[in-house]
Amino acid sequence: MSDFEPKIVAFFCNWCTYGAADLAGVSRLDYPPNFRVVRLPCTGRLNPKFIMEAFKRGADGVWVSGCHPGDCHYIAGNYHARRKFILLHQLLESVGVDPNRLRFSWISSAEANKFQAMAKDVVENVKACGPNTTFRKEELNLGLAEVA
Amino acid sequence: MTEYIVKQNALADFFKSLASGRRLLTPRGTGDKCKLGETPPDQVTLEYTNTHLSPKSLLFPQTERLMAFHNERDKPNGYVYQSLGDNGEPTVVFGIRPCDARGISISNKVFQNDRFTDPYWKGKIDQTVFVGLACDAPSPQCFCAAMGGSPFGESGLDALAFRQGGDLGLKTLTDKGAELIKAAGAQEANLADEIKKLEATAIEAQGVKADYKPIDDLDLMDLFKDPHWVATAENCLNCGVCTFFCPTCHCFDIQDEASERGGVRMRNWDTCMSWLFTVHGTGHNPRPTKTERVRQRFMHKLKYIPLKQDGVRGCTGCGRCVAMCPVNIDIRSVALKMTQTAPSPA
Amino acid sequence: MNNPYLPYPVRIAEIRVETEDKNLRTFKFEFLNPEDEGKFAYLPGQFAELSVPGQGEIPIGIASSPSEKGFVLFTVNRVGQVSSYMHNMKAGDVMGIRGPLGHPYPLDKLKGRNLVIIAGGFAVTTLRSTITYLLQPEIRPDYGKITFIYGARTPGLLLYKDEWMAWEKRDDIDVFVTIDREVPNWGYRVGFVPAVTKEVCPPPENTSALICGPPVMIKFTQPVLEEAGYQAENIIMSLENRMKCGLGICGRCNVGPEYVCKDGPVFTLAQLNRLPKEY
Amino acid sequence: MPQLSEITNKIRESARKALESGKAEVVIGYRQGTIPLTTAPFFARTAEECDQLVWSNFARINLANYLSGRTGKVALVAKGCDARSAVGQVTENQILKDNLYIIGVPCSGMIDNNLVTAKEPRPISEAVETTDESITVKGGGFSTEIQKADVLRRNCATCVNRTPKLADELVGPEINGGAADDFADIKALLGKSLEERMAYFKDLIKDCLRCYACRNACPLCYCPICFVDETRPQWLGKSTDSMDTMTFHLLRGLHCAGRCTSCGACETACPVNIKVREFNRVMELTVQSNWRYEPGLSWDQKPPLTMFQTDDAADFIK
Repeated sequence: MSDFEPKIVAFFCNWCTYGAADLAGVSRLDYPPNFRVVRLPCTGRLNPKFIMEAFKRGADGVWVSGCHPGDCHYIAGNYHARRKFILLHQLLESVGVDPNRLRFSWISSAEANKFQAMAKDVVENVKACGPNTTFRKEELNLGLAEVA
Repeated sequence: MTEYIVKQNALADFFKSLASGRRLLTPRGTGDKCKLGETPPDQVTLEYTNTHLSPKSLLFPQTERLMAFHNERDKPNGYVYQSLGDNGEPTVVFGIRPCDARGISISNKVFQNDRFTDPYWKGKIDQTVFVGLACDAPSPQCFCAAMGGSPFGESGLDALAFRQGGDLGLKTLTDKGAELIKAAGAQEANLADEIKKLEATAIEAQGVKADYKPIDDLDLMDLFKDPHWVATAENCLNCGVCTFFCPTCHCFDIQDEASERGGVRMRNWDTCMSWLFTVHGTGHNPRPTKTERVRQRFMHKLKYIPLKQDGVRGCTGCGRCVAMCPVNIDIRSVALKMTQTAPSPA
Repeated sequence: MNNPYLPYPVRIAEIRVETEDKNLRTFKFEFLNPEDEGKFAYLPGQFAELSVPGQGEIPIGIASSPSEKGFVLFTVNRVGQVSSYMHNMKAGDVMGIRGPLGHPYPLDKLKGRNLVIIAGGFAVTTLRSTITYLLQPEIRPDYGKITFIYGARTPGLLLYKDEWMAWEKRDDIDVFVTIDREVPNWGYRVGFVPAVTKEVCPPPENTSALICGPPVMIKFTQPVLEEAGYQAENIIMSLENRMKCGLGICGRCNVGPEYVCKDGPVFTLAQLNRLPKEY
Repeated sequence: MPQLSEITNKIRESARKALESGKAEVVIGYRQGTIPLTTAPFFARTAEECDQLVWSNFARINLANYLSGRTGKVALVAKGCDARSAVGQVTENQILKDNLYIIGVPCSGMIDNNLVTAKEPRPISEAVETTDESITVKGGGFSTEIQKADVLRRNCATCVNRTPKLADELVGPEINGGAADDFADIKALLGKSLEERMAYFKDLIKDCLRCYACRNACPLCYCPICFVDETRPQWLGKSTDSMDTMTFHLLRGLHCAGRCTSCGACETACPVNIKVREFNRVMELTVQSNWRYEPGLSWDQKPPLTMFQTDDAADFIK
């Protein structure tokens, strides 16, 4: 499993976790490079279909991170997001998606160390799950042999 | 046009011969699980009403890959679509009902129309021999006779089989069918009168007396403009179940799917019940509400197709849409309403 | 067997921005396999499916004339997924075209007649093809007087400027170009197409009208022609509807029993009057 | 044991009154179907048309589906679940409360046709129903009586809101009781391994045709453009790819969370008999255990996803 480098799609809130990632970089805190970051204005903007789409297209893990409850730039965006996450988390786990593939976290823009630790943890967890083979679209069958 | 008979004790050998060198597909399973499937010759059954879905997917699968390209732009044919071929293989379909065979013959005129031939359809239909099984016990929602067909209908078939006590009667209808049946060791017999008698009984059992002839004589625009369509469509959910189950619904969408390695162009069943079906890039939609979409479906079946196919109706009376519609929109009632359209003064 | 779904591979030879809003670009395609050009034999009024691998297809009228050899032209408006993608492509890129599809304008049957050609906005494409075709020295004598009326909202939205300016200088075609509202330094007409048509259209005797334009233009031009005495048989229009296959199979572009792709897109008003207005 | 004809007469009477008094311009109810074991939604606008309204053991479709976006006054013939959906339509601002008049029908449950044909596989040409306790199906040479309790839809068997309590009027005596859905099967499923769960749900939807009948029959699915129909970007492929199909069902489940009244219209509409409601039930269980919320039981309750508590428990968020 050690060779496996997972692809992880990360959805970060612009006002906190994205800043934390920046700060971690500026502070020279090492963290694994397995993330493709999508910057959101707020975790409230996260439509569950973004997460499905990431998995569907072959992401091995998804990480969603935003502001601590009470700290939302838009006052209540992450409170609403939290309710969505509760449902989504339960739904995906119920249909057999390993909960270790999907991480939600609250990281403020000052918490570079938490970001670093979390990033490492997310990658470790996803690595332990192995490649996403069940909850993704099958590789397109191009039938290349047929067209020669 | 020769009749044959296969005695009950010779049936196993007959089906074995049908299956030799080709796929033998027959209806398998019961109720909503009944569908055409590859069947070992000793497991062919004649005990079924009809397949749950129409057999159109045999020639026109719900998803069909048409062509593919590989994303190698530096190579000569690297970024260019290449056909994936028709995927046809030699096949005998035994036990398709006459209504569904008629559906295939109607769609065949669309897929092989006056200007273009669809190679994917043609590749499959050319390699398929259709042996139908006549209906001696029509189900309550059957109305093929009222739509111009018959439980012993021959359209779209290469041969028609029918139950003759425990034996199997056969009537060959094309050279392809004759070759197959003869090779399978069926014995010639004179059954023409017998068929006539059985057919009359079966039509009688269907008991549908409705006459849809007036639709043929009414003007297209009169039918189209009649005010009943608003009420006819009012309870429609626009779900499209009717179109997915219909043996003559042949509309499809062409979609590209791509990854880094390349892409595939495929076609998927589509439905005229969806607003997306006709919407223009500008947002203009020629059929914006369910009234227009419902009207399109019934006009297509009962007027447009007959106009294009020498009066043959686009509905074969298989009854699937009647049975499956969640809100009981019954094409027989709609057709009846259409017959009552008032012609405009000339 | 010939596969009508399979596009001919083409290379974009040139892209020209046509309008000031940059939403219309003309693509000049050259066939990757020279023998395909012969198979793609078309006449003015036909269209083709432009195919971008992995993106999809769009039906677009052919803007070049069969008399122009070695390339084909399509003017594409940026609207949806495929057209937007095409607007980001560059000369040298490879894509596909599939066709020709549909029926052309019935120019064969119109020999010996006068023609009034009315275009609005970017629907002028197939009429550009028509005029270029008709103005060939060996073809032009087959037809009578040719009148061309072309309107757009603003001067910047008129396509093929060099060409209609050149046509204007000729004496075998009358060109009337108009914009909706007066602007400074505009040396041509001002007013909507129906008004200009009313003023300049030739008498209906031995004359046919070819119209292509947005629905609102057609809606108001049609009565002008009828008032002028044009018979519905002599008013020829080109329709568009959402299409996929272009072969009369996939079923979505129908207007009553007729498929716009296979049986059209060119219809006479007389035909359309007997069909539902589902376009 | 109420006679169906009695309820039918009362519905017709109430419908006529609603039209006469101006409480409604149209009454949405059920009429007899054209084939056995069905009814059809029917829109009555005149006193004569009201005579076509019926009550039946086959009134499965949820008529609240026809409310969203409707202007003008409308009366709705509603079972317990339908009335809850109608209330939902009001709380979600799909129709004005003042424009809605609910003719409530206490309901003893509706019949699942598949269970009937399982009991009587011979082709049925006629179904006779006089009471809400049993039916008699007839065909070529047979006549079989079937107890309704044996062929109830699964959502009806676990219904605890049989009487539409928020209706403007009731056309029959209240029906109460019944055992609530205990989600035992869902809970058992959640006790299984991830692989087993994934296999279960993939198998569940393997016949899905993506006709979207479940969506179109659902009174919750009134989005002008459903996510499956979005084209730029196009979120779902249109092929029969199992993952695209799964995404549809999962997202629909999410969208219905905290709103679904278990009316069963989706399963009734499904032409290939998929237990579509499994996804909704997972969500229902989650919503109930987190927020104790049941939709459509009061006019002023707010759907759980339109609000929040500052202390919503979500331990999985690190």
